[in-house]
Formats: sequence, structure tokens, C-alpha cells
Amino acid sequence: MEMMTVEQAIYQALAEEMQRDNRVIAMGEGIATKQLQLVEAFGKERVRNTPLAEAVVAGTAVGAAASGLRPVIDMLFAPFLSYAMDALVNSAGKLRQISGGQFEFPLVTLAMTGSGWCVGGQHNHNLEAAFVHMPGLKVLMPSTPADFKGLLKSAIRDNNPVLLFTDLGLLHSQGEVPRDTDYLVPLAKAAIRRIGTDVTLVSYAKTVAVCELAATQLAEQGIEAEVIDLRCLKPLDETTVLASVRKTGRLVCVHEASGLCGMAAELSALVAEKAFESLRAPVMRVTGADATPPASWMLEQVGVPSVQNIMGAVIDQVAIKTMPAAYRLS
Amino acid sequence: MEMMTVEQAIYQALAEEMQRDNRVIAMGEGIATKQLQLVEAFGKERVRNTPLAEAVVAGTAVGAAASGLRPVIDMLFAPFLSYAMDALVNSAGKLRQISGGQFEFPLVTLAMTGSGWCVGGQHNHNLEAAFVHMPGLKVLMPSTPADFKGLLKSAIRDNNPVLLFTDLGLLHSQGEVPRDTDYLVPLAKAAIRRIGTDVTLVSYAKTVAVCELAATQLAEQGIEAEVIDLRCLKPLDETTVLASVRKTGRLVCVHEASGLCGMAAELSALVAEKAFESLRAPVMRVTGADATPPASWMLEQVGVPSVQNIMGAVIDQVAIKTMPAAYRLS
Amino acid sequence: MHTSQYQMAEPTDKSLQWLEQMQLIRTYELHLAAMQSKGVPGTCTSVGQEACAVGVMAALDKRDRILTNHRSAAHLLARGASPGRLLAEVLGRIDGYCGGFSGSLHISAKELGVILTSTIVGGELSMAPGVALAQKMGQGEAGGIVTVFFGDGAACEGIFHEALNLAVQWQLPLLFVCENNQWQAFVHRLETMPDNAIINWARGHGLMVDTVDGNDVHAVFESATQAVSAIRSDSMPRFLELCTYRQRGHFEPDDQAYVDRQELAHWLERDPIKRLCQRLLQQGMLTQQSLNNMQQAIDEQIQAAQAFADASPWPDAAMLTRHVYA
Amino acid sequence: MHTSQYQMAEPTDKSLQWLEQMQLIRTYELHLAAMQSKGVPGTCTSVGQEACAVGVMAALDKRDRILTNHRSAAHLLARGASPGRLLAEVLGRIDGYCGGFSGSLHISAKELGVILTSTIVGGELSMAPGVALAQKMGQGEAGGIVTVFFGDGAACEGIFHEALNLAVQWQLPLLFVCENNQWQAFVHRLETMPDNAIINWARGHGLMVDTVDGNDVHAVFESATQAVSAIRSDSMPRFLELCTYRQRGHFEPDDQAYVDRQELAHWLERDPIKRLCQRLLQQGMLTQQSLNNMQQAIDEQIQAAQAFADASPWPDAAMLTRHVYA
Ligand SMILES: Cc1ncc(C[n+]2csc(CCOP(=O)(O)OP(=O)(O)O)c2C)c(N)n1
Ligand SMILES: Cc1ncc(C[n+]2csc(CCOP(=O)(O)OP(=O)(O)O)c2C)c(N)n1
Ligand SMILES: [Mg+2]
Ligand SMILES: [Mg+2]
Repeated sequence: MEMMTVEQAIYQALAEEMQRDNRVIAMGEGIATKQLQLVEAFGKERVRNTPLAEAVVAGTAVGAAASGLRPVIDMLFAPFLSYAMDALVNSAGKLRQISGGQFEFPLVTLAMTGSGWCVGGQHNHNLEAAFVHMPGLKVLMPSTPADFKGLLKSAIRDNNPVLLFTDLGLLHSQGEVPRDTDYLVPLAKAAIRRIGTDVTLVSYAKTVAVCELAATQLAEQGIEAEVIDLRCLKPLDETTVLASVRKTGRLVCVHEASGLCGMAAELSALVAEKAFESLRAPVMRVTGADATPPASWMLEQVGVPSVQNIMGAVIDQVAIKTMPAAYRLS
Repeated sequence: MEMMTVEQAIYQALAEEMQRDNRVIAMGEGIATKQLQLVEAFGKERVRNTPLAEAVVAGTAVGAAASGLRPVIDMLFAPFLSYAMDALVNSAGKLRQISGGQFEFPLVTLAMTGSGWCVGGQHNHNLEAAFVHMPGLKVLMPSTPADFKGLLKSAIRDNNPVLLFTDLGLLHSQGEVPRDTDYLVPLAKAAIRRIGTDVTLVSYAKTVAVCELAATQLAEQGIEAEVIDLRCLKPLDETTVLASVRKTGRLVCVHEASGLCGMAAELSALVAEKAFESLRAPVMRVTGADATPPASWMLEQVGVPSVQNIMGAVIDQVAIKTMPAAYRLS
Repeated sequence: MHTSQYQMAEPTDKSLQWLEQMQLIRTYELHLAAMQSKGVPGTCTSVGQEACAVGVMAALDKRDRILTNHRSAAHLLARGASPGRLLAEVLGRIDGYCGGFSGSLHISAKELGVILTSTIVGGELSMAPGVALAQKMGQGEAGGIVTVFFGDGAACEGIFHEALNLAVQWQLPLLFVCENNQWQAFVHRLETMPDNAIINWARGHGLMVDTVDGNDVHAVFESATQAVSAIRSDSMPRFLELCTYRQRGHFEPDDQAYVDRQELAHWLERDPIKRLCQRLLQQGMLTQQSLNNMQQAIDEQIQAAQAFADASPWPDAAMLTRHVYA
Repeated sequence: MHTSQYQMAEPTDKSLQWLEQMQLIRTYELHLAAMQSKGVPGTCTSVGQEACAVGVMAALDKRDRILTNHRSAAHLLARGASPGRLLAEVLGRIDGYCGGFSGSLHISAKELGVILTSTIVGGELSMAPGVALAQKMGQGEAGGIVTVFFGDGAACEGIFHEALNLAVQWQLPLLFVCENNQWQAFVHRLETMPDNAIINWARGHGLMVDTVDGNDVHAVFESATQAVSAIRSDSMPRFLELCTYRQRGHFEPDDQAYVDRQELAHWLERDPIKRLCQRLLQQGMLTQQSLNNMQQAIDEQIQAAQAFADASPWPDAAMLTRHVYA
């Protein structure tokens, strides 16, 4: 184990995979300037600065992936993906199926998002759910340096297009990371961060820690919250979520992205379909507003899920006395 | 009233609004070729063919909207919006809030999508939920010629960016349309297409008719389904949906788009949050697969929600005997 | 405008083979257009543009890879695709090149080197540099190059410039082939760009460019051969504009009501097959009889192809979610 | 390279006024950079590019509208923005031009005609033709034109070409101003495009173009004035490339470790403020004393601005969902 930041874990994973497999290449606006150690180790052919042209950078990655390379592209901030949508959604996500399985797209797209840097809504926009909605893609949004390393390595070895979103607020956060160059965290496997019996909190990225804090304070009030860190939003680890809700009977979904058609909606619908009979209370969502993320520090602070919001939702749930109709009927 | 197709209703609405307000302009690849009557009535300055350059066409509409015009742009097929994401999402959707309210964006974007034409996944991709997830936009997806007319007219008069999706399967379908040049269907108001007491079917676009068929057949089995046509997906008419579910106690959400983080997920989550106590059974989703829409006629047919799927979901729901945990607790 | 200096230097068999390919393409496309009335899904035909496909493909090797777009049948057939498997694909049957999932608009045939076809205008341009990069980095067959076909409309998309700039900057072995057929769906080229825009735009990127009579298969072959061998030797991209004409509508069925009759007549005069036939007849390489025989064989081939496609089963419902992931 | 022929023809007061504006911009930017250590959010400064903003703005009227990007402070200040309101915006306070919602990266000030600022590189280019179209169709002030500022990096985005082509095709009263400051965040221009690429690309679109020494305010003014009056008279777009240099890092704080010291030194020699001062001192239009006085007044203005911004309240939480819809 080694202490490092999320940023360091990302580049350690990338360096290890580039070492292991010379088909792995890295491209991005400034990646060869900022990651000099990669350039030194692997040369300018495999670590490429690009023009400001996200559409062709992503498209090039798609074409290269289908042709035997394994590109990792750094798209900087998530809203810049708006220029890369055709390449990612229409090409990488669809052309395997459209071609009847003729191509594979081993391609990883990195992008940053989230509050904490006061950069405003054209740099900070949590778009993960929009990509979860698109066919053929996988979507990661880890919360710890170790997971960033292990998931990114798995993503690079995966033969499908994977998006990995880095929550800005986590970029410089520290944690223990295994030194193992084969340390892989499997895709589609959630992590239970805290075991509890009364309510399940499901989250990912920066707000996992907020849920853990809320859980600690709830424990003081005698409410034991289970905290699940999805890490991988697609494919979704339904098993872990459903097992927890079947145990606790209550679900609160937490994320910074807008709620409308977001991951929390998906989780709520999943549980309503598959674990309805376990529910003791309405599923609640604690999410960002259906609005543009603000730059102002003060607004950024109040706009994201807080310990108070989460606790409030849980306490409301636990207090609910209304009997569902299913009871009245029986 | 006048019988006309959805396509005719769209262009009648556009013509009436262009007549009424000379700030309304229309742009698109081929619109001036195909809608000769518009060119004749309003001239080539207001009805513009564009180069194949969706990014700048949408951006131009955004810039023009902020500067006093009221553009309507025809982007042809929904997947082509992938080139217009920056203009629509980062500019039209966000710049009002980012600027502290300095600008308005009265702008309508037309796009077609949906099965029925065997055009495959790069022409047929139901993207409405992705736009519902984005701040500052409004999203329409009507099912009848009258609604196309009335909603498009409202959209053109609205001071916000509105996307109107036309389900390909409806383009040539006929219906009665009011002649009134002030016939407006309000945004954010769902339509109840059939009244029922046992289950609520919520849908929009082409699958509304499928729900109505299913409801007819369910009635023969003694199950009275209420059918709600959302028409406007954002802002969502929560009141109508919740009132219906509070009455029926059961909800089945139906759409052709993928389920993951789709509108059905949002509706399920909404009801789980706000009408949980009314639910007699799990909320069910009948949606397209998390996969690329196929071109093959046969696959297209089996890939979309059918009367059988919908009836199956309802019958399963009605049959459910498992008591929710809330019952066991009390 | 580069006009062919070709007189008699070409070996007979090549010219005849090209004629046969062009006839096959035309016959296939007209067959599909005629099938519209029988409920076959609409298609974008390449009638009038056969010389572009055949001339460029003749300059390429088996080891080369090709990207194309919605108007791909000519490219596929010129590359040796089976008309039966193409028709099966258009009809959505399992024996199609993509198992029926693609339909006509985005047919790839990896076995023929025709890969990553996209019907998003400009999609092929976005991916082509990546294929060429993989080639350059040792992933393709040794010495191979990459060719991307696209239209004059695609040249209006920003991705055109992004791809050109990247190819130049990264010195990619990539041949850009713009089939300027004067039309961009329902809009004429002159309504969307200045005259000569495409070649001027390409030139602005500082690579070697050529404008060629796209209705003269020999001219196309000659220019493409030069470009291809230059790319093979220095791994730098090249750009060809092939001036041609879309003789039928954008997407069948299409009444072409919006098409200027004079312009159409002008281009029909310059029909690539007619011109090639005339040349070969004049030169005595072809007789009316051998031409008739050729056409008859092709007609039979298309009939057989249709029978093959009709006999091919529909895909199973399970295909809806097959191949979502690798 | 267009070098200014300006000798003494300009009225004294204009040159001095420009100097003052350039000094104000620089002082404001250096103040912000210094504030980094005090926790002020990072910014993209325009240090070294002051002559571009001041020279072009001097050629424009109040009725004209301007679009800009992430590096906008110079444009805003040259257009008369209040340093206090700008600082308040950067600090996220309600007296900022956007009520604190924007922060530094996308400040619009409609009252000054600076509209639709986007920090998505190329976003301003996508919207500018629409503003110009509205102008042309009678929605702006009579006779007004539109100017869009963007960087050399933005010229690599496809939208650059789409915007140029549309402006040419639709004959829009739009002035494209590319501030080629040699850098695209952490990548040097020469790593992403051929030398002279920008002007060649623009020329390919067939509009009138000029390349100007962007560190010479008189040269910029002269060229911009010509372009603006031409646009006013024929409503056709024009293109200017202003060659300049980003003297500080991309986004404060930035140690510029990746910057070639010789290149930086070369451009510091050609600093636009230094050159203007020298010229004015030589010509006797300025004395060291008056320069000191000017600087002192500006320092006081910035101090007052900071005090104003500090005193401005934080926005209320309700603003999170205000202005989502009109
Ligand atoms: C991004 C995008 N916009 C629009 C379309 C609809 N469309 C399909 S082909 C076509 C015309 C393309 O013109 P060109 O590139 O010249 O190719 P051609 O059809 O003439 O071969 C259009 C507008 C599309 N498929 N993709
Ligand atoms: C689409 C997009 N890609 C990347 C960025 C990140 N970014 C912000 S400014 C910048 C450099 C832009 O270079 P240029 O256009 O030359 O403007 P300059 O910063 O030099 O003024 C980059 C890469 C962005 N904001 N938007
Ligand atoms: Mg064309
Ligand atoms: Mg720059």
C-alpha cells in the first residue's frame, strides 16, 4: 500500500497498463505536457498532445480502438464531451451492434466534473446519467484512490468503451492504494462502505463520503445506515443494491447530478420493480437541483447534497407511519 | 377541425406562428426545399436551407434567439443532435442562468426518432430522457396531430429552448386538428386518454396508442386502465400522474426509449417519493432494451413495447399478493 | 480539373473489369430502387458515381482499409462484396454483412476491409484518423493505408477540418476521397458553400490535393494511384475531390422535383458508364454483343442475389441485445 | 505580417486613453493573479494581449455586439466594464455582472454589448453567426455589427470552419478576431497546427483576412477599423488574426514550467504596453511623471474595486434555481 491522491492513482494505473500492453496509448489536450513521466517512459508516439478538437480526438480513439490499439483519452471537463457525442454515442456505443459484432472498442474516456472548484456550469456538469442512458457504454465514477486505480486498470483491459468520471472534489484527496500492478477492481461491483440495518444509502463519487458522515451521525441517533458506493454506474450492480434494500427496507439515493432521469431515479425504479415488497418507506432522492451548477463558492456549497439533507431524508423515512395501500387492501 | 397528418400539423403550426410573428424564422437542411409553401409565404430570408453543420446551425439559433429572433430549427433525426450538444446543452440550456438571467432563448428544435422506418440506430435513437436530464430545456413528445400543432405553437411562443421530438411512426398518422390559429396546448400538461380505476399507464408518443389498445383488451378482462399521455416530458405534469396513481394504486410506465435513467425511471421515482402510500403493487417499466435500435424490420417490431408486454405487466401487477414490508411491520 | 490523359495504355482486361463492376453497381442500385414499391426499406443509391468507387478501389490493395458512409453500396461492391449478402442486409436478414442489424445505412464488411461505416454525416471522417493511426503504429497489415470516402455535404461539417488537420499534424497514411456529387440530400452544394470551396478548404490544411473528373474511371484510377503510392512512401495524407453527380434522389423513393433538369441532363450526358462504354467500343475492346452478355450475366447475378436474400431468415429476437458489449 | 504605419497621425488623447485602458487591464489581471494565494478562484488572464482588446474595441461602436470566451477580462474592461463588478463576479458575489453565478469563466455584460460569453472553446464561434443574423434581420441597433473574439486553439475546433462558412454563405456582418497567443492551454500552437495555419484556413473560406501584430495597439486599431467599416458597408464578414503572446500561465496559478524561456523572453521584449509607452515617451506625448500618475490612479481604482467586491454579499441559496427558465 502507498498513500496517494486520486490524480496520482489515475496516472499510476495508466502507466502500469501502458507498461504491460504497448497497444495502450494516451491522448489529450496537454497530457504530454502535464504527464512528463508518461512521455519519458513511453515516448511521444504513445502519449500524444492533441489539437483542441474533441470530436476528432474521440473519433480517432474510436477508430484506433476498432483497429487494434487501446486508447485512453483525457477529455478534461465533462461538458467538453458535448463535442465528442457522435464519436462516443453513435460510433463507440453503437457500431459494435450495428455491425453485427464485427468490432470491439477498447477505449477509455476520462473526464472531470463536480463542485468544489468554483468553475461554473460549463466545466462542472455531472453528466454520468446521460451516458448510462446510452447503449454500449460503461460508466465509472469511483470515490477512492484505490478504486480509481483498480477500476481504471480494469477499464483499460475491458474490450468496451468505458467512461471514467473524476469528481473534481476528489482529485487531490488521498488514500491507500495497493502497489500491485495487477490490482484490478472488477467493473459492475459496488462496494459496501458501511454495514447497517435500518436504511440503505446509495451513492458514488464525492457524496459517498457525505453519506458516511451522515451515517455516523445517524448512528448516534440509533439509526444504522448501510452505505453503498456504486463505483460503477453501468453495468449496475443490482444484486448488492437489492440485497441491502431487502435487508433495510429503506433506500435513499444520493448524488450531486440533477435528479431528473438521473441515477437516483434508476435506483428507485429498480427497487420499486424488484424489491417493492421489502420497502418500509418511500424511496427518497437527495440530488443536485434541476439547474445549472453555479460558480459562486457559496452557491456551490449549498447546491450539493449535505449531511443535513441526507439525515433529513432518512429521519423522514424512519418516521413515516402512513400505511401503503397494499396494507389497507389485505 | 380538419383531418391532417402529424407532419402537416407541424408545418401548419409553424406557418401560423411565422404569420403571426415575423421574428419567427425556420432553418434546416432542406427545409426550404421541402416546405415550399413556407418559402413562398415568408421568403428565403426567413426559411433557410443550411449547410450540413448541425453545430453551427444550432449555435446560430441560440445566438439569434438571444438577440431577438425566434428560430425553429429542423435537425432531422435525433442522433444528429450529437453535433449540436454544445449549443443546446451548454449554451441554450445554461447561459441564461450563468449570466444571471441576462438572456432568453426562445428557440425550438425539431427532431425525429423512433422505430417504424427500418433506418437503424444512427437515425432511430430515442434521446428525450437525456435532454430531460439537462437543465434549462423543455422537452415535448406528443402523440396526436392536434397536440403537435398546439404544443409546437406554445413552444414557439415560449421564451425558453424547447425540443420537440417527432416519433417517426406517427409522422404520417392522421387526426383532427383545430383550425384555430390561436389553438395552444399548454406545456407541462398531460392528457388523460382513457379513464380507469385499476392501473395507470403513463406513456408518450407512439406508445400511447399501444397503451390504449392494451387498455381496451384489459377492459375485456375486467381491468380498467387509465391511460395518461405525458405529451410534455419537461416540465413534467406531476399533478396529473400523481392524482391518477393515488386513485389506481398501480403504475406501469411505457416508452420505446431505453429504460436505464429514462422517463419511466423518473416517473417511478416520482411516485415512490410522493405517492408511495397509494401503491398496491410494484411500479413496472415497459421500455426499449438497453441496446442500439436495430434496422431489421423484424427486430424493430419485437424491440418496442407491445400490447402483450403492457398487458403482461398489468396482469402481473394485479396478481401480486406479496405484502410489502410496511404491512408486515404494523 | 484533372482530365485523364489515358488513351490506350491500360490493359484491356482492367478496363473491362471496371466496366463490369460499374454495371454491377448500377444494376444492383436500380434493382433496389425498383424494389421500393415492394416494401424494401429506402436506400441512398450511388447511381452516377460508380466510377469514383471503382477507380479508387482499383488503386487500393487488399491490405488497405476503407471507411464509408450512407452511400456505400458502390464502395462495397467495388471491393468485392457479395450482392446477395448486401441485399440480405438491406432487407434485415441474418445473412447480411451485419446480420441484418445495420440495414442499408451503415454496412461494414470487415472481411473486405470496409470498416466502421457511419451514417452520421462526418462520422467516417471522425474515425478514419484513428484507423490510420493504428496502421501507422503497426496494427494493420504492413504497408497498408486507409481511405475514407465522404460527400461534399460532409465537407461542411467541422469534423472534416478536424480530421484533415489531425491527419496532417500526425502524418497519417490516410487518403481523403470526397465524392462531390453536387447534392447534400435536398440542398444543392452551391447553396451551402462557395464554388470550389472543398478544394480550397483542403488546400488550406497544407496537404497535397487533386480535383478529378469523377465520371471518368481512368482519371480517378490514375489520380488515386498516384496518391496511394505517395502515401505508401511517405505516410502523409492526401486529398482527392472527385467531381460527379447524384443521378437519382437522395434516398429512394425520391421524385427529384427539386432538381434542376438542365443540370441533370448535363450530367447524364457525362454518365460514367456511358462514357466508358463509348470509349471501349471505339477502341474495339468491347462489342455491343459482349456488352449485352455482360449485362445479362449481371442481371442473373442480381436475380440470384435477391433469391438468396429472400431465403435468408429474419434475425432472432435475442439479437436485440446481442453484441451490446464485447 | 501587417506592421503599423502609424507615426504621429493619431490624436494624443486616444493613444493615452488606450494606454490607460491597457494599464488598467494589466493591473486588474495582476491583482487577480496575486489574489490566488488568498483563495480567489483561478482565472485565465490576458496579460500580454491588452493591445488586441483595446485596439479592436476602439474600432467598435456602442451599437456593436461582442462575443468572447474564458479570457475575457481585457475585452470587458476595454468595453468599459467596472472593475468592481468584474471582481465581484469572479468572487461569486451578487454585484457581479452575472450575480456571481458565472464566476470568471463566462462573464456576459449585456449592458456593454458583451453577450453570450462561453467558456466552451468554440462556443462563442457557434453563437456569433446567430447574433449577426439577428442584426442583419433588423433586431440589433441600426448599423451595428458583431465581433467575436477567440483563440488560436478555438481555430482547431471544427466549429471555427462551420461558423466561417455560414458567415460567408449568409453574408453576415461579423468580424472574426482570432487572438493567436501561441498557446492552447498547455500545448503550443505549433504542436497542433502547421505554421500560418490559421490565416490559411480562414483564407480558404474566401473572405477578406488580415494578420496583424497584436502587440501593437495602433496596428490593431487600424486593421480593425478597416474591417469594421468594410463590414458596415457591405455586411460581409471579415477575419483578423492578431499575433500576440500569453505572457502568464493558462489558468492562475500556473508555474509555466512547460514554457520555452527564450520564446517568452522574446515576446516580453515586445510587450504591448512597454512598446506603447516607449513610443509615447519618445513622441513626447507622455512623461514618466504622467505615467506614474496614471498608474497610481489605476492602482487606487483596483483597490476600490476590491473593496467593492469584498463588500458585496453572497448570493442567496434561492439563486440556485432562479433563472432556470425565462
Ligand atoms: C449529421 C447528419 N446530418 C444529416 C444527416 C442526413 N443526411 C444523410 S445523407 C445527407 C446528405 C449528405 O450529403 P453528402 O455528404 O454530400 O453525401 P451524399 O449524400 O451526397 O453522398 C444528409 C443531410 C445525417 N445522416 N447526419
Ligand atoms: C471544448 C473545450 N475544450 C477544452 C477546454 C479547456 N480549455 C480552456 S481554454 C483552453 C485553451 C484555449 O486555447 P485558445 O483558444 O488558443 O485560447 P487561449 O486560452 O489561448 O486564450 C482549453 C484547452 C474548454 N474550455 N473547452
Ligand atoms: Mg453530396
Ligand atoms: Mg491561444
